[in-house]
Amino acid sequence: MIKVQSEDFNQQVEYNRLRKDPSVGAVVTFSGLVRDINQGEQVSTLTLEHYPGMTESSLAEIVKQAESRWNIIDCTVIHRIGELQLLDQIVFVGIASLHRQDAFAACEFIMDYLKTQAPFWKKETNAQQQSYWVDARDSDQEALNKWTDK
Amino acid sequence: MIKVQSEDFNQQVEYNRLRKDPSVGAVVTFSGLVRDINQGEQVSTLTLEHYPGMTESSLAEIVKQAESRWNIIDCTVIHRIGELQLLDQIVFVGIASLHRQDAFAACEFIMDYLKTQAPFWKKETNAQQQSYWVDARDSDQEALNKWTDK
Amino acid sequence: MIKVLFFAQIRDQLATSELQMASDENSSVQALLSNLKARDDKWNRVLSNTRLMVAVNQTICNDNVDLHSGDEVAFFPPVTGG
Amino acid sequence: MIKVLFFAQIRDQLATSELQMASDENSSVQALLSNLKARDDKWNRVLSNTRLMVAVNQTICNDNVDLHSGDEVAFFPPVTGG
Repeated sequence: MIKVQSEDFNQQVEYNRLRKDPSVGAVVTFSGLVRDINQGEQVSTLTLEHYPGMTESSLAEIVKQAESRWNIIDCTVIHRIGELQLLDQIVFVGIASLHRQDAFAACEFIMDYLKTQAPFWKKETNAQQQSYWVDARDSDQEALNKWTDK
Repeated sequence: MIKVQSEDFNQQVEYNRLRKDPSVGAVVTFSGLVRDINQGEQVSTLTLEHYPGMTESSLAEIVKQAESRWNIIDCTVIHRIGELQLLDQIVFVGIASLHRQDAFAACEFIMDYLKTQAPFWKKETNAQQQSYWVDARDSDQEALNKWTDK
Repeated sequence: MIKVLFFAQIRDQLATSELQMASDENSSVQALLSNLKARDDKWNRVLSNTRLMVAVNQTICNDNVDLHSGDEVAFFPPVTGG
Repeated sequence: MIKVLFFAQIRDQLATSELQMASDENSSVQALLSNLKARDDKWNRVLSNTRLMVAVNQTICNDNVDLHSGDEVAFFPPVTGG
């Protein structure tokens, strides 16, 4: 299931949905949250812009790639858009699988690709009410290497 | 926080506790569940035996190692003991960190070490009410290699 | 016609979110980019960013992709979601 | 005295969960194991399992560790929690 939405999501509801199938032995979840300090600035709000249409299709393509590489029973990706506050949930990726190795790898793979391939852009507002676009992190680009070396 | 208990745990409560600190940007959780089929047998109940005292100290040592290798803001490990039913939660590992790489690595590391170093033993009862001890999986032993090669 | 979209900093810097270009003079992403850069110094500078990303019909690609009438081309900076 | 504990299959197969051994004749895990195996065929067979794990004072170790009075030694099969 892939959702791009401005509303918040309930991590418990998503977790419970992923553990329903009796063959599931492992559930790994990732949640990304709005931090107080980013790239040295005190963050007050975060606004997420996206490319409607492409956002959904790029996430679907990333999930399809993960499903072709690992044995996944169920997968959920939720990404929020619009204005978020400190401590808010930004993104959720949850994987249900037979064994933990598949769940860990697929969850991290989806996050690494989402961070570099899905068309979302973050604009932060700091404590002085200045707004600026967040810079891409080189470490996110480097994180892809572990999936292509294999 | 490390807990060894017979009662169930609430994944939502644990998740919410991990995301409280405003510096947390990433939360990764692992949940292990009682599967319907294990090593080819239809499972009806699962009983977890442990070595009281050593269980807690071995989990504390594993968490300490993870904390020395990665930047972790908060960490929770809960392992259940006693008789469990199909779909029940067995184990929870949750990591809160600034960035996702630390959270993913620490969570998987703790599970890999827990699976091979913490004194828990599973006894399954199948649909015919036969009880047998679960065999250790070679893949769990092999999973340790990725942490020692580095 | 080709629909051209700009996102995030690129849109802010160009003060343009969308425009239409004739398809015959813009038969590849490279040709389209050259025509856009030729508009003025600002467009030339903004679209010369070496980290500029391009998507054709909502799929990330490089700039030697051919374009056809009805295609949607988007220019944007490195993505920062998640 | 040394406190000796057995868990899971090992305990089931020996029908013993705990016993005390004199510390002077059992000055290492190896010596203790030899004395236990000498009890009878069943003990010899069960404790000869190559995958047998040992913990001294609740820390996993190998069988050349020295033992002292008051130590707690545990024998168990490979763990299967999680």
